[in-house]
Amino acid sequence: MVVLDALLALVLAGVAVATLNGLRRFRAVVLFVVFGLLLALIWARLGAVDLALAEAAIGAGVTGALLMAALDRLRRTESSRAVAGSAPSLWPVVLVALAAATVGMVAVLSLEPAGRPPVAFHLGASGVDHPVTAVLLAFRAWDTLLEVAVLVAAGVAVRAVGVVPSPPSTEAGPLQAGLLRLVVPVLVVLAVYLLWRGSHAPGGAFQAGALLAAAGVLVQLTRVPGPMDRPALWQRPAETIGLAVFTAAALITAALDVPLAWPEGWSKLWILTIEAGAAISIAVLLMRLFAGGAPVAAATSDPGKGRS
Amino acid sequence: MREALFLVVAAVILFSILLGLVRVVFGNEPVDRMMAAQLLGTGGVGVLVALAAATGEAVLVDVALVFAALASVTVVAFIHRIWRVGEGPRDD
Amino acid sequence: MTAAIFLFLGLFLAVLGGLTTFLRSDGLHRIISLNIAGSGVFLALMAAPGGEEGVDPVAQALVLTGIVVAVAISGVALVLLARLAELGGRS
Amino acid sequence: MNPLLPALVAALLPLVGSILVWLVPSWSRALAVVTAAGVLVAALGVVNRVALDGAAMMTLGGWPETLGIGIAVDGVGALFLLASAVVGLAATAYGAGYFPARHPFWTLWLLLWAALNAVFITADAFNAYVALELAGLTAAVLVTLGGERDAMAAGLRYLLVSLVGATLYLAGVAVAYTATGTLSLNALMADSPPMMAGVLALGGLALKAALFPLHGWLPPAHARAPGPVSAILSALVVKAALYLAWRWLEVAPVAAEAFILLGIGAVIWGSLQALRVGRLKAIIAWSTVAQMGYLAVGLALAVEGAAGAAMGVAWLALTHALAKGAAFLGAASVVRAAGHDRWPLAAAHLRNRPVLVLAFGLAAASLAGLPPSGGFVAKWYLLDAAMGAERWLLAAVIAGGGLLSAAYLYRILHPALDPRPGAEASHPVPPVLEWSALGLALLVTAFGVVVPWARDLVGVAA
Amino acid sequence: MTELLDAAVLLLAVTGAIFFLGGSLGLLRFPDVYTRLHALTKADNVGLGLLALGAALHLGDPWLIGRLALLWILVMAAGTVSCHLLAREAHREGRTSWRR
Repeated sequence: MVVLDALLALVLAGVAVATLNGLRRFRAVVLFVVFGLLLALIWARLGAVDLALAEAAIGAGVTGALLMAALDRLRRTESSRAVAGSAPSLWPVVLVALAAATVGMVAVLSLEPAGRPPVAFHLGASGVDHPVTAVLLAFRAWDTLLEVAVLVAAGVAVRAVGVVPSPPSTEAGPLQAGLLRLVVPVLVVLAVYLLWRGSHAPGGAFQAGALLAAAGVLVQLTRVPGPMDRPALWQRPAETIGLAVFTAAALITAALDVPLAWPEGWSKLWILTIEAGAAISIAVLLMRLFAGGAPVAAATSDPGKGRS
Repeated sequence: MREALFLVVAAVILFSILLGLVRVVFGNEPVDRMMAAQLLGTGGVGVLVALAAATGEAVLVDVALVFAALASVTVVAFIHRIWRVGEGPRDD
Repeated sequence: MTAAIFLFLGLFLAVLGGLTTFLRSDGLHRIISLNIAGSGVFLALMAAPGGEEGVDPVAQALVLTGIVVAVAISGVALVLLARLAELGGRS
Repeated sequence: MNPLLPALVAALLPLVGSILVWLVPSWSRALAVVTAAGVLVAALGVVNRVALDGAAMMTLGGWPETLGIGIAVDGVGALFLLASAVVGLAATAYGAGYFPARHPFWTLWLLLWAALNAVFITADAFNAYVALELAGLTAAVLVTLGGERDAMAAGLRYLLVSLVGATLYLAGVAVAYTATGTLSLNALMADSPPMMAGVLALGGLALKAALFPLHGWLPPAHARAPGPVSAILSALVVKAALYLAWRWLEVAPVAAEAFILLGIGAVIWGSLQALRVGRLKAIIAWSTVAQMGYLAVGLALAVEGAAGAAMGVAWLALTHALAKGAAFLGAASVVRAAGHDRWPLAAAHLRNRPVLVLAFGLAAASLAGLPPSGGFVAKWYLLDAAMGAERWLLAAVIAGGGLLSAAYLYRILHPALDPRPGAEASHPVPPVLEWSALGLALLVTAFGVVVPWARDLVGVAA
Repeated sequence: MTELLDAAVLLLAVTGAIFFLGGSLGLLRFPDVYTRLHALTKADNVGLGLLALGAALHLGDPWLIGRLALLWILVMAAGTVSCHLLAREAHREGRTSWRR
C-alpha cells in the first residue's frame, strides 16, 4: 500500500510542477485536469470518499470544460498576445517548497494530538446517518447556506460581466448525439442516486449537482444553441431555488426561536428537501459558469471613468 | 492473495499513467496531450476498480462510475472549443 | 504512513502553488496556481493527524465547502479574464 | 428577547432580498430599499438589546459549541453591524437614484451585504472564511460593473488578491484546527494554537484589509468602481477583514507589534499618496489606505490592553465607515455632474452645490479628526491610549497623521470653496444622491456627541 | 473451485494490466495520431473490460457486478466517441496516416 501511495504522491507532485512550469496555456490546462483526476484517487486512498466523488465530478466534468471555454475565448480575442520569451525557472521554487514542506511536516507531527468535534456522538440527533452530510446540513448548515449563496453570486456575476460571443460551432455528428442519449440519462440517474444516498453513505447535493452540471455541459456542447445560450423563464428560478429553500428554512426556524435547528423527527425530510433544491441550483449555476452570461441589462457606465 | 494481486495491478496501471503523462508533458501538440489525458481518465477508473477489489470498499466503484460517466466531457469540450474546423489546435 | 505521505504532499503543493502565483503574469496560469495551492491546503488539512481513528467528517465537510467555493470563484475569474481580453486589456 | 435573533435576521434579510430581486428584477429598487430598512431596524434592535442585556453568544441549531457554528454579538460587533446597516441604507438609497432597476448591482450588493453582516456576527473561524469568500467575490464583481477595461482589470486583480488572502486565511484555520480540534474563535483564544496559525490567518486578513504594504490592489479597485460601490467597499468591505483581524489578534497577540509597524507605514504612505494623486476618487481611496493604518494601530493597542484603545478603534471604524461613505457618495455625484473626476478640474461642479460641499466638509472634518465630529472622538481615544501606554512615537504618528489628512482633505475642499461661479452639470444629479451623502455626514458629526453611551456599549465587549 | 476462480481472476487482472501498459507504450512509441488512437482504444476497451471482469469475479456481489458492467459500457462509449471525434478532426485537417 505504501508503495502505491508514494507512487501516487510522486506522480501528483510531478504533475503539479509540470502544470506550473512553462508558459503554454493548453498544456497547463490539460495537466490541471489530470491533477484533479489524481487528486480524486488520493482522496479515495485517504478514505474521504465524499471528496473523491466531488473531485471526480468537478475535476472531470466541470473544471476541464470551464478552462477550455476560457482558453477558447482568450484565443479568439488576444490575437497578438505577446508571450514573454521564457518563464522564470521553477526549480528554486520547488526546492523552497520542499524545504517548507519538510519544516511544516515536522511542526505538524510534533503537535500534541487534539480531540475532534464529537460528530459520532450527536449523529443520531442530526436526522441522517452519514456523518459528512450531518456536518454539512445539520451541525454546520450556516456554512453551507453561505456556500450556496457564493454559487448564486457566481452565477449572477457571470451574467453581469457580459455576454459571450457564441463560438463558431463544429457540428456534433451522430456519434456524439448517441453518446448524449446514453450518458445524460446515466448521469441523471447517478445524480439522483447520489443525492438520495447522501443521507446514509457518501454522496449528497454537491456531487449530484456537479454530475447534473456535467450532463448539462455535454448538452450545451452538442446542441446549437444550447439550453443556456438564450434567456429562458426557468433559468432564474432554477438558479435560486437552492438558496431560497435554504433561506426559508433558516427564517422559519429563526421565527421559532431555534435558528437552523430542524424540527425533531422531520430533520431528514428537511435536509433532503434542502439538498434537492441545492443540487438543482448547483447544476444550473455551474452550467452558467461554463456557458457565460446572457446580459442582465446594458451596463450603465459611470461617466468620467474612461480610459486614462 | 487476490487482494495483493489487485494492489500490484493498481500499481502497474499507475505506472502506465506515469508513462502516458510523459506524452502530456513532452508531447509535440495538443491532440497528443488530449489523447493522453483521455488514457489517464481510463487509467484512473482502472486504478479505482483495482483498489475496490483489493480493499473490498465497494464505494470506490461509485467513484469509478462517476469517472467513467464523465470520461468524454473534457474531450468533447476540446473538440468544440479548442480544435475547430479550419483553425487547428494551437498550443499557446 | 499513508497520511504522512499525503500531508507532506499537501504542504508541498500549498507552498509551490502559492509562490508560483506571484511568479506568473498570465491570468490563466495564476488561476491554476491558486487552485493548486488551495488543493494543497485541503490535502494537508485532510491528511493531518486527527484525534480519533478514521476520517474526520468535519474536515471532509470543510474541504467539500472549500472545493465548491474555489470552483465558483475560479469560474468567475476565468470569465472576467476572457472579458478583459475582449476589451483589449491584459491581466 | 435574544439579541442574536435580530443579528441573524440582519444577515438573512439581504439574502431574501437578493433572491427576490433576482426573481423580480423590475421591482428591484423598491425591494432593496425595503430590505435595507429592515436591516437597519434589525441592527438597531441588536444595539438596543446589547446595551440593555449585554453581550450574547449562541450556537446555531442548538448543537454544542464544539460541534456547531457559534454566532455572537458584543458591543464592538453591534457597532460594526450598525455601521453596516447605516452605510448600507445610504448606499441603497443612492443606488436607487444611480442604477436602473434591472441591473445586476442589486443582487450582488444584497449578497455582499449578507456576507458582511455574517462576518460581523460570526464566532467561528471557518464560517468567517465562507463569508469572506462571498464578500470578496461579490465585491470584486461590483467593481467591474462600470464595464470599462480599467474597471475590469482592477476587479480581476481584486478577485485574485482576495482569493490569495482567503487561501492564506484558510491555511491558518487549517493549522489551528489541526492543533486544537476546534473552529470556535472563543475556544481558539483559550487553547492558543501554534503561532503559525495566527501568522497565516492574519496575513490573509491583512491582505484583504489592504494593510500596508499589501494595499496595492485597493486604490485602483476603489477608485474605478461605480460610485455607490466605492462607498460600500471603502466603508464596509475592508472593515469586515479588519473586524476578523481583531478577533484573530486576540487568538495570536504576538502579531500585535507587527500590526503597529505596518499601521504606521500605512498612515504615512497612504497620506503622502493622497497628497499626490490627481483624481478625486483616488484621493479618497488612498485616504482609506491611511485610515486602515490607524485602525491597525488601534487594534494592536486594544489587544495589548491599552486603556481606551478598544473604544477608539470601534468608534473610528464606525465613524470612518460613515465619513468615507459620505465622501465616496459625494464624489460619485461630482463624477455624475462633471463626467470625470480629474482634480481640481472637476471642483467647478462642486461649487454651486451647497449640499454636497457641506457633506464633504463634515466628512473631511471627521476623517481629519477635527472637532466636533465622531472622528475627533475616535482619534482622541487612540491618542489617549497611546500616551497611556507611554508609546510617544505612536502618539506623534497619530497626531501627525491627522495633520497629513487635513492637508489632503484641504486639497478637496479648497477648490470647492472658491467664490467663482460653478459649472453647469453635464448630467442631471437627482437630489437623492446629494442627500444620502449629507445624511451620512450629518450622522458622523452627531456621533461626536453621543460618546458616553458608546463608551458603555463598547465596555460590553469585555 | 476456488483455485479455478483464483486462476481466472489472476489471468484477467494481469492481462488487463498488460493492456493498460501497452496502451501507454503505444501512445509513446507509435508514429502518428491514428495509430496512437488505436493503441489508446485498446487500453480503454479491452484492458478495463478484463480488469472489471476480474474484479467482478473476485467480489461476486451482483449489485456490484451490475455497476462494474455499466462502468465498462460507459468507458467504451466515451472512448469510442472521443477517438472518433479526434480522428475526424485530424482527418478533416488533412493529416495523412503514417506509412512505412
